[in-house]
Amino acid sequence: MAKKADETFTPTGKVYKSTTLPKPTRKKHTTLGLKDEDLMPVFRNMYLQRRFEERAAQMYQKGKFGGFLHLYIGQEAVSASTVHVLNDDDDIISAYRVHGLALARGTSPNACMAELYGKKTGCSKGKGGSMHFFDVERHFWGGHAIVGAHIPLGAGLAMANKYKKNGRIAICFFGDGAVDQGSLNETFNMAQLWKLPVVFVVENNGYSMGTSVERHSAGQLHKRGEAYGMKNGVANGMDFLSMVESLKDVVEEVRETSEPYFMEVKTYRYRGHSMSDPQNYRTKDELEEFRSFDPIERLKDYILKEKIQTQKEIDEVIEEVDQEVLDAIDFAEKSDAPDDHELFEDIYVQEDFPFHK
Amino acid sequence: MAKKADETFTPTGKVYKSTTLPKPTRKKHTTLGLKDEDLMPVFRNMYLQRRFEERAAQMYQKGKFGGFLHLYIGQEAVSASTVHVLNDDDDIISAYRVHGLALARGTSPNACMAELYGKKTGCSKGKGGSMHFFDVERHFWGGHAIVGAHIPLGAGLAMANKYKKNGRIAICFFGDGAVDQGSLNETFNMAQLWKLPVVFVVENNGYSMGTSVERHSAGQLHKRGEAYGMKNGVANGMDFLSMVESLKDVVEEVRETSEPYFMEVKTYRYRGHSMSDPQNYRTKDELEEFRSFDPIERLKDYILKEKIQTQKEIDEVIEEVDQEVLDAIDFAEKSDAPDDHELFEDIYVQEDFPFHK
Amino acid sequence: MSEKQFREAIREAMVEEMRKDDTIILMGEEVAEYNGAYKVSQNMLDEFGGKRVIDTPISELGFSGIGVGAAMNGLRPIIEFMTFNFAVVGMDQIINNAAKIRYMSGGQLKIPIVFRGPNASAGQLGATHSVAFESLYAHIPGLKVVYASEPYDAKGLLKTAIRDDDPVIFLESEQMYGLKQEIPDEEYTIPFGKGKIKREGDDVTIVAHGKMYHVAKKAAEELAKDGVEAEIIDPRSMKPFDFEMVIESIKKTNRCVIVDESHPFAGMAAEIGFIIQRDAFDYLDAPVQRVTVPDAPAPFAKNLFDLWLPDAKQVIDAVNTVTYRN
Amino acid sequence: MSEKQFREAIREAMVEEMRKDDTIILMGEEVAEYNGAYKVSQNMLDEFGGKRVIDTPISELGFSGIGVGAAMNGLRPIIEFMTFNFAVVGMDQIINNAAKIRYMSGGQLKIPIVFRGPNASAGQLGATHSVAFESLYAHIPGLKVVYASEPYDAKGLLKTAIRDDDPVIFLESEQMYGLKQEIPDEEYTIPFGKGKIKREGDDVTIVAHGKMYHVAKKAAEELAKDGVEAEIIDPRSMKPFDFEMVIESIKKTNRCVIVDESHPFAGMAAEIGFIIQRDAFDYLDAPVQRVTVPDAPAPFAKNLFDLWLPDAKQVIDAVNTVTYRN
Ligand SMILES: Cc1ncc(C[n+]2csc(CCOP(=O)(O)OP(=O)(O)O)c2C)c(N)n1
Ligand SMILES: Cc1ncc(C[n+]2csc(CCOP(=O)(O)OP(=O)(O)O)c2C)c(N)n1
Ligand SMILES: [Mg+2]
Ligand SMILES: [Mg+2]
Repeated sequence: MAKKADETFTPTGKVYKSTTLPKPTRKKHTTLGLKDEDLMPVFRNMYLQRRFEERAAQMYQKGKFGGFLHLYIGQEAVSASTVHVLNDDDDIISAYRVHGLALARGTSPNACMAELYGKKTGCSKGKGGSMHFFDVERHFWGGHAIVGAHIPLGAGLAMANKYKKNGRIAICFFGDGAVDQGSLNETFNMAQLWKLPVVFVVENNGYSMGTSVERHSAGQLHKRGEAYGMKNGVANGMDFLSMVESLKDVVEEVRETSEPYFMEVKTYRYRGHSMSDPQNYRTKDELEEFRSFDPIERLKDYILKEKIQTQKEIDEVIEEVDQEVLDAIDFAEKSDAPDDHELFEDIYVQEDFPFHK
Repeated sequence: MAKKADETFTPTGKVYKSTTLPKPTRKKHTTLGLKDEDLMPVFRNMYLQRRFEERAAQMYQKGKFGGFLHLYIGQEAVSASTVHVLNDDDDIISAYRVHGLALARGTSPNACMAELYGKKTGCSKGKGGSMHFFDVERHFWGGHAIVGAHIPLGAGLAMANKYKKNGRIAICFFGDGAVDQGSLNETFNMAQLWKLPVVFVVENNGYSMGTSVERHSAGQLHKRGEAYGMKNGVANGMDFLSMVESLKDVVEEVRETSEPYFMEVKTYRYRGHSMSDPQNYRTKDELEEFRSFDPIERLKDYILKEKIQTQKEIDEVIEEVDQEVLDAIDFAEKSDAPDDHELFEDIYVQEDFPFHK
Repeated sequence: MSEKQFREAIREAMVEEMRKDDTIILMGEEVAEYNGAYKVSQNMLDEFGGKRVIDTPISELGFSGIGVGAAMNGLRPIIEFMTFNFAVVGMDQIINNAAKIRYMSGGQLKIPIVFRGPNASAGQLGATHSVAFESLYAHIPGLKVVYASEPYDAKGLLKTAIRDDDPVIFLESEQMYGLKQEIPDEEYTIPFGKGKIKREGDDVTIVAHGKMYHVAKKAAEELAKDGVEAEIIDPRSMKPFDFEMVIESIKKTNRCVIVDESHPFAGMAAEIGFIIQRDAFDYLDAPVQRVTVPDAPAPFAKNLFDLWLPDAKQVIDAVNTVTYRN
Repeated sequence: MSEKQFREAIREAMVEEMRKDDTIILMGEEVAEYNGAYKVSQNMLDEFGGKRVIDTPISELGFSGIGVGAAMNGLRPIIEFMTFNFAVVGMDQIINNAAKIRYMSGGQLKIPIVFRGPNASAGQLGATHSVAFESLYAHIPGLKVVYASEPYDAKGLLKTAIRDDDPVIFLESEQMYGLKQEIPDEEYTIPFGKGKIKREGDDVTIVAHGKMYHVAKKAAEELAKDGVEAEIIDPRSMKPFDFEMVIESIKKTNRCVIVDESHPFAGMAAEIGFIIQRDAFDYLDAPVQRVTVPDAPAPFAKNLFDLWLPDAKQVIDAVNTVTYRN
């Protein structure tokens, strides 16, 4: 598209390659510390994330709710493995592509769907919307839409944990586009200097909106922590077991040493950046290639191959989830919108704050 | 001072060591491309920087002018070598500890002293003061006092040069404290991605105010560019010839390849951060150690040893400079303050801008 | 004359100026290969190439500052923020560098730069994506601030902004990009500091800029049915601001309502109201009233958001207050 | 009662609260080993150790955000900015995160954090080091904003700020740190939103906060010699703001002058003036006047700086204007 290469500042023509993915693990789930009965719940949750978003997209297109809608579809192995390797009271924080993580952490599809619909039953009482899912009770701290701005928050969660010596660690997710925000570096420096128990994870899905990672970031992402002496690694985000393999030790180490870690997870989003993205920046072939090792299909195949569950049992789970998501839509549609007075609630803790007019 | 180490976030007890300086070069000036007659002007200028600031400090203490005063004393080899290796139309930009660079670039001591005094004859018409020396005609772009905020400006100067294909490069100085500002990383990424002809130089003088570099920055400073693939190196800022050796090739390479470079210059400031600094964070011994290889004394000794000039000739130059600085004080004191109407000038280019009241 | 969308008007202003002056460049997220997040810069990469239409990483602080440095050294950058909400991370480069360096240098350099992009809310995008920033930037000396409400104004003002040797904040609106208007085929520019009376009336002066102009217009149409003729002034540039025009109008109407999408506390409306009471005190038959978003962050839920955003009804209410019809 | 410097009052507020509540920490540049750039935190590292009094790198965006995250997760951080001019690079964490996250989460979390440090000018430090930020922060919903003018107020208000469960911007002044006042030895706090009549008078109301209170005071003393008795109200907190007290006073004096170190355009003074004309229109015998720094960046040169900074003479002039003595 652009003119001669020497006539440009930003490099042109770079696209994302599946070959950048580390090879998936060959280890069995048992070697990775998973029992047979652990796998179906994981599959179920990954499928729930997928189905929830497919339906949400449909409802969005029907005009049932407004705002932005950024789908996580394709990246479900990341959220599922994260929740698997963490303790339930470890603290999770992420950017705006956040439905999958919330569902993985256990926020109910009802509360999630209702949030999309802006209902008072939503997981943020309808005040946050798609980009701002929160479930603090489950140590899920949002849902943040200024790119990179929650990276210091992640370190802050960890700082409080270290201060209180409560044994919890924090994990902070962000996209490849966020890596170019200076907040990352300021935070990395302090996290390393102060030895904060936090895992930073860049979900490198190849694109920041329409800009491939090589066009927006010089060098390899996981190296961004090296200057600070931060340990780092690369993981295959398209495979649940590989993710578990990569994350498990890291999480243990961070908990033990109280030192930060930076993990680059290579993954892919199958859908556009948001619902209005024409996706001219990538080829159908590229998309198909990544689809050929869909993380959910892969886990299903593994479960079948290992004879942990039968196709029929899987189908039953799928049906169950399908219904659960339909129920969530029903729940959301039937829920009440917030009352007018809620406009001025939850801004301040102080209940009688005299709002200015 | 602080309580138990495991009870702190920021590391304690770190101080700056002269042993971190790279060994000074053993090369002769001729090997480095300097002629005999080049050295005295360099010595003269370094001594001018020193004397100018010593006198400025005296005048400041006498209450002759206000504002902050940050002295560069000890770091003169950096400014002198920089100006030596650059073309006169290469673009220089720096932080607020900036008297030395301006004097090295050729801004007259009169204009510099008058700026400290806030006179209309000052190099920024008295509107900038000590931290904001500008001499744009000499491609000296200031003088910037928000830590780290001029780093993108340096890249912008380089971008314009590349755009105009004018063969000029930019060099951007900042302190070790500035390395922790996210602006550095955002700029490094773009400078590398866009191949901007800019040399970034951190003048690591061991301290950001009262905080030693190990207490504010994790890892080694020069590595902060590595993640982006930026070439980098370390130079001995306490020795003029070593600095020339380090910078010369870099400058040539940047000009040729139009790719950025990050140089960490290890140096030392003999005075406090500003005039009000009690300096409890360092020992007298440390200061004395660094003083024992004062860059100006060192160059003088070299000139004598190499028999390029006699002690008498040097003494004459010193006397001349001493007088020049006294004259500058006289000039500044006798100069007029800006006229009242100048308060509203130089804000906008537009001459009839209707200021709001 | 041809009918043009708001986004086309802006694009034309940029394209026409770039054809004439090759020191002008456009930088921002997704402006080049993606053709603009909101298609404002469509086809500009094709015409001008990657040297002049430049995709940036998500580094607002960095690329704003690079733009300022390039402007100091002879280029005339147009910096597109995907929205001005994202400019907050880069704000230091705007309010400390772009606005102040010329002054600190004693006028040795100039900084001809335009920061442009969508401002204020654009539907249910939540609290961090919905702030109107004109008050904040107009507060800072050294900047000029423009917020157009219609394609005609937008094109003429943006050309002025691009040719201006000073830093200009040029505010747009996602929700107005599709708005159409007949605009001249010939070249024209619109000076800063000159408002426009967009509707004449004797009963009340309504001052409204940007997206709020359309709310005011709707209110005025309703009010007219009721026999109240509002004069609508669109100041078009916030700084400088055409107080003269507003005060002249108040001398006629003796009443004023200001509509502003900023938060109320120390916002644009406060300033306009303050000046009116100070400089037209004797002409006022009623206190100046304002209609703004409340002193609350933008909520997501549709019903709350609709409550939050000023609408024609609130403007009518305010007019009724100043005309003592309440 | 004992005489205390402003900086001691602030320190005592922090120390006393930290002794009682070990979730309170202090973070900022040079606050620990250096004992504070302006000695506000002197000896605090010694008493509380490096776990609670924490030196940060020059990373305002980063440590502000870490503070917000820690506040979300149970700590009560006090973030010291060396000055609020340097907070501009960290502003996104304040106006987007600290101010809005609670709302976006539907109230699931709270952010008990205090951002404090010197505000506005402190002599000849140049354009980037001299801005008064209260107008900007008060504009943003979700924050509370305080700017004390005297040690007594400072201590009581800072204790309130530290105990508050919401984010508070607490503004100080380098030039006031040495200011002394008798303050109680016993514990006390001062609520937000309650101004204080610091001088009573019938002829004119002067509203002045922070460093400008002292300028107003000087002007009032001069005016008294001339038979003009000014009532001075120090609002103490900007948000919430005690408009009631101001309006009550105006009902008596019928005239008002606002002194504010912000720039004029959409600054604090504009807001206060706007509200007065709106809510006390019928009591005003003259338009409200304001005295602020001009709409120009701060110059370095002493003579220009003195011209730039509001002084008692300007306040007297403004009082003469509203009392029609000019
Ligand atoms: C500071 C800031 N700048 C720009 C945006 C607009 N924006 C939202 S998402 C996005 C792309 C982010 O990409 P990435 O971090 O890779 O995350 P992904 O969408 O791939 O999950 C952009 C530019 C923003 N929200 N915040
Ligand atoms: C953003 C910002 N934060 C804080 C300050 C206050 N400050 C001025 S200089 C300085 C120390 C900088 O140290 P360094 O970068 O090492 O430069 P040096 O003084 O050693 O030359 C600090 C904290 C500032 N000017 N800007
Ligand atoms: Mg991405
Ligand atoms: Mg230093």
